[in-house]
Amino acid sequence: MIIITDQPLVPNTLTNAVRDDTDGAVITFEGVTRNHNDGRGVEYLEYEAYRPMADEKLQELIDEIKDRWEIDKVAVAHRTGRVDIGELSLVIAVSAAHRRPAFEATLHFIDRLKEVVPIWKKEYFEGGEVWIGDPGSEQATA
Amino acid sequence: MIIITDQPLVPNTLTNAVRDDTDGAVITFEGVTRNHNDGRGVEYLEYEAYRPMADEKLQELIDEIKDRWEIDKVAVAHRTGRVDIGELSLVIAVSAAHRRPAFEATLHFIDRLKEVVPIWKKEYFEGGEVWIGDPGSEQATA
Amino acid sequence: MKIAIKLFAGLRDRAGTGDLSVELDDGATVADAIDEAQRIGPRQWTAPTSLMAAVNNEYVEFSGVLSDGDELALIPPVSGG
Amino acid sequence: MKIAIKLFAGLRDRAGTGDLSVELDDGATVADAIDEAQRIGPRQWTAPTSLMAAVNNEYVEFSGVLSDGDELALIPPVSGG
Repeated sequence: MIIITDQPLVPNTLTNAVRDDTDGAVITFEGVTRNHNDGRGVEYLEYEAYRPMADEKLQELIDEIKDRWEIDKVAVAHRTGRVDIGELSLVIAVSAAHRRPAFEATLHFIDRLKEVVPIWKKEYFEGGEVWIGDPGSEQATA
Repeated sequence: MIIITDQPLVPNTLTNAVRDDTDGAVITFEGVTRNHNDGRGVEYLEYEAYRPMADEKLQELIDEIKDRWEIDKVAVAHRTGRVDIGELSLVIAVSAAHRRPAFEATLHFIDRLKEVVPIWKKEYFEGGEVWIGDPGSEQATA
Repeated sequence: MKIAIKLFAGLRDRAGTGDLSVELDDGATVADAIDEAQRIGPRQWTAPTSLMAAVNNEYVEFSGVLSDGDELALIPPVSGG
Repeated sequence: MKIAIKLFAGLRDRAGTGDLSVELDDGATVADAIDEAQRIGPRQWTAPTSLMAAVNNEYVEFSGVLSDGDELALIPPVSGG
């Protein structure tokens, strides 16, 4: 299950999608807009995705962690558009017979997502805005 | 939040308990009764806890991971009594500003729980029953 | 002195009871209490080598000295999660 | 040949557009397309050193040769999650 949507994410949808009677471990990870970053207050974030490449890359990452770890099912959702403080930008659910591969695979998935999936985050902080990872894009609020 | 109960666990209760606007990462781990173990079919599990020592040890583990990692809040629930296939025996929710300490702390918590918290699991498999970790306790179904 | 002993999981099954009460001389250790519990238990049982002990909810060494009124828990390998 | 170029995030902001179309000679590379895009963009912009490129949804080297009708995406540092 791969979801890219501008609607609020519902973690239970993903967690339930990966459950299986063969699995003893289910991890659900939520990436959340927090109210601070780099020592300054954050007002909200805005995400942009290049589709369908983002969907394809997410599928490749699912295949990658399934190849590398003994895990069962993976579901991932990423939100686009404005994401307010406390709202979810990312949800990943992973099931496995045993917990350790589930943890390692989930963490690896997120690390890789931040390297290769064409999704961008713009931070609206107090007094300005900046595309994360692209400091030259910073500008004061108009 | 520490819950030891013979009632079904509700993960959202724990996940919501650890959310905070300062946190960018929330992990929810579920331990689930799976339908196989050691190459044989499992019918159900039964958990027994020594209380209040189990509660105290869970609190010590929460303190331990909060000391050691940059995490925010921790909530844990363990079920006792009969836990059928697909039902949850354990739920842990951990929040943190950043994901990596949340992952490491959650995994460590579970590892330690299985070492020091006085909770025992009896497996009812096809044709017999055994206290896990105590092979001498195995006996055929009466 | 009087020590309450609690037995769990496979250990309780073997001993045939989850609760024992033993009378011990002052200065008796956890190991002494375990010996006495094995002597009086409704069934014959042997403490496994992996046994742990807790007094008043804290893990203790077998050489630890008991006090009157202590609750001694005999803890076979735990397996929660 | 005709190449459709898509620009994202900070790059789109700098260039003043998310979509460009460039005309290139046969055998032109990704690097050639980027040069041409910088030349014709509504605003002057410079490709950051960390820029990545994708053709038809796959990452490619800047030395990769383009084909007529390709969609070339110019991808500044990603930051999802």
